[in-house]
Amino acid sequence: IGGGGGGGGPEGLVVIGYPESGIQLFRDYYSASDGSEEILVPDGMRSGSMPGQVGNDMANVTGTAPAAGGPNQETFNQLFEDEYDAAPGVFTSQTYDSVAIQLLANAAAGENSGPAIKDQMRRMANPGGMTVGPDNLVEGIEAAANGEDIDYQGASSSVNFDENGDPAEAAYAIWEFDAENNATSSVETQSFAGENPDGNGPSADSGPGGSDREMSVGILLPETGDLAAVGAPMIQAGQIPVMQVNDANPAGLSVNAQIEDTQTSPDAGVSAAQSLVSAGVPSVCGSASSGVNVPVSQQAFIPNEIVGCSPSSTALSVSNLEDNDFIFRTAPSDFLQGRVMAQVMSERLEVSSVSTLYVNNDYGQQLSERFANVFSDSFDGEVYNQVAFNIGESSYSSVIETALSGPEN
Amino acid sequence: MSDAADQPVEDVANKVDEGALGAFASGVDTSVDYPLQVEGLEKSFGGITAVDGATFEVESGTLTGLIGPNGAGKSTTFNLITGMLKPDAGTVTFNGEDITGEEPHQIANRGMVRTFQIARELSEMTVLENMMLAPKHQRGETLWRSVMPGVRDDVREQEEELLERVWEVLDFFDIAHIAEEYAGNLSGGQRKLLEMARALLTDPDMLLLDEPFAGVNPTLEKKLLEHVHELREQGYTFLLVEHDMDLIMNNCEHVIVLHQGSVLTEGTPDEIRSNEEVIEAYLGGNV
Amino acid sequence: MSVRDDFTDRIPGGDAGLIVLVLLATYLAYVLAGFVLGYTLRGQLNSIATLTFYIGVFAMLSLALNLHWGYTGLFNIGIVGFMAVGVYVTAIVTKPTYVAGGAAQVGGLGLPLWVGILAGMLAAALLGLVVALPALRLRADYLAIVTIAMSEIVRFSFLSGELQQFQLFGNRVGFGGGSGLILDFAPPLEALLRGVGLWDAYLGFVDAFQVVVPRNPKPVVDGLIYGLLLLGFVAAFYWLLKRTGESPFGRVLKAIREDEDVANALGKNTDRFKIKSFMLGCALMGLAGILWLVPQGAVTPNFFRPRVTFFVWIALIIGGAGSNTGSVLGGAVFAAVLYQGPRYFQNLVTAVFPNLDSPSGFGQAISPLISQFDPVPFLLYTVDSIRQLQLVVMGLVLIWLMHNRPEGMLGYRKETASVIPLSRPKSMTADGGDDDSVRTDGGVDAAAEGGETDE
Amino acid sequence: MRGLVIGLAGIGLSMTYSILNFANFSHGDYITAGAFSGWATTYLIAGLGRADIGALLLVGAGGSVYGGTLGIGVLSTPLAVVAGIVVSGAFSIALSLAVDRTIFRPIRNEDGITLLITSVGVAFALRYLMQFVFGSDVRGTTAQPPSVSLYFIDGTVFINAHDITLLVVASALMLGVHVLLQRTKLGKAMRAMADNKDLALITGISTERVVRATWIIGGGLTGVAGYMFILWKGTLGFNDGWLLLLLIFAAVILGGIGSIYGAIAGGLVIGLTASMSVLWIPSAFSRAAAFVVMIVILLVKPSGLFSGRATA
Amino acid sequence: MSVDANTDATSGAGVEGRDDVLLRVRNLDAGYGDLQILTDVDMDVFDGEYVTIVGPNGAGKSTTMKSVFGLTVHMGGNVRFKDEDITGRRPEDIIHVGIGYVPQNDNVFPTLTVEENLEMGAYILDEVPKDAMEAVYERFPILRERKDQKAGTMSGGQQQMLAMGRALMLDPDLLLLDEPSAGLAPDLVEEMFDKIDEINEAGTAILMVEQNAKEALRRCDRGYVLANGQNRYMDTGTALLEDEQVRQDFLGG
Ligand SMILES: Nc1ncnc2c1ncn2[C@@H]1O[C@H](COP(=O)(O)OP(=O)(O)OP(=O)(O)O)[C@@H](O)[C@H]1O
Ligand SMILES: Nc1ncnc2c1ncn2[C@@H]1O[C@H](COP(=O)(O)OP(=O)(O)OP(=O)(O)O)[C@@H](O)[C@H]1O
Ligand SMILES: CC(C)C[C@H](N)C(=O)O
Ligand SMILES: [Mg+2]
Ligand SMILES: [Mg+2]
Repeated sequence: IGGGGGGGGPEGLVVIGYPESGIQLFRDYYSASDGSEEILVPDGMRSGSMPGQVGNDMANVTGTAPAAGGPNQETFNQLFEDEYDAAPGVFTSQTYDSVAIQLLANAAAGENSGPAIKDQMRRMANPGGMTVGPDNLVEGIEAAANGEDIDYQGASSSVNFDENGDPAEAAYAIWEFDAENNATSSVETQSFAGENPDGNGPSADSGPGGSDREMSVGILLPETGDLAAVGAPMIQAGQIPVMQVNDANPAGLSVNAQIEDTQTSPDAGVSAAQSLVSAGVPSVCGSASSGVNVPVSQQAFIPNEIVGCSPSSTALSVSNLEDNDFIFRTAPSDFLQGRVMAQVMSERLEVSSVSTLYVNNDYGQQLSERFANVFSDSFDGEVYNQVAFNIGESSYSSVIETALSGPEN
Repeated sequence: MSDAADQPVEDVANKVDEGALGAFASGVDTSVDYPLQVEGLEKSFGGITAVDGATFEVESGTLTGLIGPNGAGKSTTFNLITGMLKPDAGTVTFNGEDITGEEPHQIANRGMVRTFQIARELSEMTVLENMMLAPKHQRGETLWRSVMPGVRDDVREQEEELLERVWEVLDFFDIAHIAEEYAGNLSGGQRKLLEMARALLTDPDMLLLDEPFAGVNPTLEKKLLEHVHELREQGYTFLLVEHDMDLIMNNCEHVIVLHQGSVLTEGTPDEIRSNEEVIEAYLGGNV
Repeated sequence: MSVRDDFTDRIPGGDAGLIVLVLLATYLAYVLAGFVLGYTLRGQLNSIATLTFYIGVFAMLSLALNLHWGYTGLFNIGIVGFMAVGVYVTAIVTKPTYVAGGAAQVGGLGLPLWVGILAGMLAAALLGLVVALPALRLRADYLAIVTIAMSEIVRFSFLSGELQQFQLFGNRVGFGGGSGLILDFAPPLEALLRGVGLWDAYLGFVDAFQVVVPRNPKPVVDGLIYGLLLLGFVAAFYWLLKRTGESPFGRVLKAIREDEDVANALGKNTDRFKIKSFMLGCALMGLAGILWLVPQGAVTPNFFRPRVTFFVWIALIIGGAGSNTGSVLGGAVFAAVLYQGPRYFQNLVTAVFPNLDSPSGFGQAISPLISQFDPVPFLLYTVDSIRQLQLVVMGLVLIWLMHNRPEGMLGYRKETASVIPLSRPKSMTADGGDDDSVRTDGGVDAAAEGGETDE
Repeated sequence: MRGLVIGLAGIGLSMTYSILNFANFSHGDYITAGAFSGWATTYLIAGLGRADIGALLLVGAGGSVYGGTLGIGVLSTPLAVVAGIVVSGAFSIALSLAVDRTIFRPIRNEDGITLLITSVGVAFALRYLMQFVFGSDVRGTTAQPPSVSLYFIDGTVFINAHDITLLVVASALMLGVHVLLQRTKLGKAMRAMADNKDLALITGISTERVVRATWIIGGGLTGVAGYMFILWKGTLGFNDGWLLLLLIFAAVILGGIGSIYGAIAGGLVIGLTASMSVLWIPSAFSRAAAFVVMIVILLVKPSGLFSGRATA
Repeated sequence: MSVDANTDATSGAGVEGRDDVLLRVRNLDAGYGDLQILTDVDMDVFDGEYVTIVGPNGAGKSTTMKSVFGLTVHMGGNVRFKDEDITGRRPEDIIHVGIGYVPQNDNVFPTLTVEENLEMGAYILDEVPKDAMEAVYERFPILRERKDQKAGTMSGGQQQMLAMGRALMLDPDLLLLDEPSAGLAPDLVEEMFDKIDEINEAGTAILMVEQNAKEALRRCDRGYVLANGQNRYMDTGTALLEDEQVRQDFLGG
């Protein structure tokens, strides 16, 4: 039994969360409402299985997500499909880029050392030098090992880091669920370039390089827990550059990748990170959710001088970490996504009153906040309620009821 | 019930006589001294009135028997006096102070300690630990005293003193050979002994014993009784619930008969023995 | 009947010796594992530090729990609640005051860490009081349910958006909702060393350590020293609780565990004793929580799921409730074998058999086993899922212990609740009865003698 | 609605609590186990021929099949649902008997706390074993069921077919148990055993038989409750039962341990508290509110609201 | 006339010769956990006989009773009833062969009413025998008065009567009574003993443990003295009462 749906509620809903709880949440939503609200969801919900799991075609839902809008997106998609026989999911291209750039930096640094790799990150990523992408990653590694300068052009974006270690430009896809095919389809892509699309920030001028050694890299992503569904394809994507290098052995280099599971939980994440530290990994691709990324960076990466490059942690707080420049990410900050969402809500969906439902963690809290600010300040919209929900509940009827009710309840 | 109600009036007169006798027995005071006074105690459970206006006094330094048919309310009276239950009405006075409704530990600390009809030993503690627990106001019972270096030596000293007494009492009750045993492994009778010994160690002025000899082997019972008399002569006061009439008649100075929750009569054993009502209600003609 | 003759009796140094022995064995195993995994010296030290950290944390927690359950018989399954309150209060008191634009959403009162820790312990103790006052009269299993519900209430409160931020003494503070709090203040080790003026000396030592670990030795040294610090706390907890237990105070607690009415009837104010014991235990749990989480740099409410409480219980039961030695040992074994062990095991397997592709689901894992009796995918999947199976194993260990060794790993320990040994004092003449005769009772004895004289 | 599930599952907990004298913390995972077994059946029947059998048996682990895609629902695939209910009950019975035989029986004479701790072990083992087999992801199990909308003064309320199914099944089962216990000697024997096990043994009550009967009734109800819970809420994950457990405890305690009507009423009260409290307090506290109600009851009337009313 | 315990019990004053033995316990070793309490205990009860066990606290009297009823850990020896070996059988079987047992403590169901307690006494029958219940009420009128009261709220003595009543519901051939008079008021003690006499006269054999030893020995046919988990004396009740040594050691002089 659900109430609401009557007059007085918002025209639109923003639902920020992850698929695991999203399934229950949307089920409860569809049994409490006739589906007349326009719903906007961000990256976290982009999972093709949602309509099947929810038992509804979810036609009133529109999504945004950092796009795999890079120059080499197609190449990557092909690589992924060849390897795993499936379409790549959200943040897979960012994961690929994160690992690839770390390997390049490692090759250029010539040693498995965090501080050395950190200095090479921007030299490999930002413009200047040989253009490398997923298709010629192996050659790129060889060049880097020879001390050449590289400009990595990624699967997700051109991968240029700004002074915070964030991507200097970003593209956002607007997508919809495709219930027929258990997939999502992009309908439009919007690009944003920051003030410095080429990125900036401290960087080494040259790299010693070196051949015939084993590079190591850690992959710290959720195999289980709330983000299991998103994490699994990301882990697969992260292994592609590793395989590419190990198959070709450029300049006698090989890769030893250590995979650990964050279980989408901060404490498990930290202790998994500690075990990477013990294993002597100089750089890590991870972790996925901001709630885990922040403590893991603070507790394990920064003090142990390990480079952390998250492919998907989008929360604003990651930019502000006191990180001695060890923390990077290939996913753009929600500072942008919040803006995109507000714009889509207002202009594309033509909605002027909304409530947000957000997962109760860094990501949800900050994105909801950011969206609400932009939506009301720049688009004259009205935000009725911002309702937090906790992951793993067995029913969300009560939060939905609050979200569907009139202003300030 | 109605005749029970006016019974006490008659008894008060009775008691003055007895009191003189009692005072003589304790040999100290000339005035009569009643450490325990119970006045109009009432308690009911749901529909059943277990104690119904019980009024009596126990004279200092005596061994007073509390008898009555099963279900007369003896154990309940004990529970009311010692604070395990709160009375619906009535007062309990101990050493001149009103203790009605106080917590059991407060009452125990005033010097009135009881034993339980069904022995309640602390099963996973040894007999020794059971005994060491009993003495009141141990220094080490405050947290910081038992932990702080330095201060703890005081505690140690006191423990050593206590331990000697404990062993003496264990010897006396003939349970020294099971001192290291867990109390839970004792037999029915051994538990009763332990319970009595433990109560004694609290150094009470007055002991309330609820059927302490039920299930105790007669040989030992005899020995214990001797000890009770010894203690009584030292000035302890005993209130004893017991069904063994021979025991009551041969050992008590004074007997109170409880019937349906109120005092049917009281007096010396001889008086009780010949009291028609008592025979009717309790003794059943075979004394 | 008396203390079970156990292998432990033969270890030199008694209980302390045993603990040291177990710790040494554990470390040895870890070093060996690290060796197989190809850890560098730095990696070895780091893994030892991590291990020590968890040993310390679980030992502290199970000691504190032992005070509740082992001594007083209070069935507390809300441990995480007290830990959470300890950490959060410490955070609010210690976090620097709010500045707009910083990484932290909310600020704190900006007081020194030791004030924060004391406040945290106090708050945990006070929460203990609030729970205890009404709930201590309840049966053990009801208290269990009340405490676990309380810990969930605490977690929900910290999660709630309403308490995300509020004003306290004119400062913007709060619990941060689901994203938790960033603990942006000096870690405990630094605070301690600065407090005693050894910080510079310490930094010097860290530099000197470069001989062993050439690059950036600080986190390694930090980890090791912090581990030692935790072990120091464990020792302090142990000392405190042992003295508490072996005292008249502890005796009353034990009596309460057995039969509260009796203790009460003997003149002990049982409520007061229970509350004291409960609050002390809660404060220690709070402290353990603080020492566990403050160095992590951030704290989120969802850390404090009931699961952690059960971890502590398993640790205590492994070691044996009622025994302080057992608690420490249980904490160590739990941390080393059940908590950290599986990860090492998994890494070892992958190190020994590299390049194995494990199936991605149970279905793919089991079907070869069924159709062609090929167990390999299943085994791979098993190793791959060791994190989940780890919890299965914990469950099974718990069941096994309850069946076979409910008194814990050490067997039954008689930790007598008194300051002095309770044997018959020398000063007393041993006039019969204290020899180790097999008599069951004085009465029997009398009879036996009677019977003999008769013959 | 959730109250009904809680009440239904609570009966089993309440029975084992009073007869075996311990708080069974693995009860929640019996719920989950029942649900998984039942839903595997439902998937199998509903999806036979349309999807891989393995995937169906694993209830679509790893997103291999979706209940929504299979169009599962009480009206669309009634046979599959009924079979699921039956299997979930049967499986839970088998499971609880098996666990009892291997785990609880050898320590039957220990005190309640020993059993409680053991049951925590069982809970852990069971829960993560299920995670091992079925994976950790939450899956949607049903297609959106048809619903009717009712208009109330303050808005529309939708009642769907699964709400009604739950109502009917739960009421029927509760009635059934009531009759069973009232009409047979079993009920009295159960209470006698709850009172004093040794004595029950001495009077010739086959205590083991009573225990078995308890598990059979309690386990069956629990399994069905698990199935119905999933049918009603539409998603299934390995943690579902455990998350419900504390609420069930709250209900059982509220109603008075050992009282069946108590468990039902307690379930309804707790369900209502958790959903109605949203009107007065922030939704984040709705679960907390249910616990607070429970704690207050425990403190004020530890024997529960319905204690003293002999019902079994 | 004290005789060595074991020879006495086994060769037993012509006891062995009788062929109407109902209960025969031989060389029984039993205890709890791995703690042995009884060593080589022998005991016989003949048809319709009235036997009392006395002995000091902790002697193993209750343990003997419990062992007959299958409630202890059996460690050796055997128990035969009506020529059937019942060693190690479970209580629920033993009750079927015609033995009733009233334990020393905790012998009622506290939350069941008095009447329900009595009904439980006849649990193994399909229907509650109304006449048996009536007979119990006749014997213990207080039980009828309190038939709807919860047993746990009755006084110690009342509970004792209820427990007796419950055991009589099945009209057993042998009734094991563990200290039936403990805690009873004197008139009730007499009454209880009278009732036991009556029951015995009606043909039920009695095996009883009593601390009220003198009274018990006076009334019974035969008595055993147990000490330290072993037989010590066996003789007719009166003979034991007159034995100086027994009086001294076990009967308080
Ligand atoms: N459950 C038990 N576990 C361990 N030991 C026990 C248990 N019950 C009794 N004992 C021990 O067995 C011995 C005999 O006990 P039992 O109860 O048979 O004595 P009893 O002769 O009936 O004495 P009493 O007259 O005091 O009741 C005692 O030493 C007692 O400590
Ligand atoms: N908790 C209780 N609830 C209800 N009734 C009770 C309770 N306690 C005692 N009673 C009733 O109160 C009456 C007095 O009981 P009490 O135990 O005081 O008797 P007593 O004189 O000690 O008897 P006995 O000599 O048999 O031990 C009895 O009728 C008993 O049933
Ligand atoms: C994997 C993503 C859904 C993670 C999300 N963007 C976060 O920052 O938490
Ligand atoms: Mg009494
Ligand atoms: Mg006995």
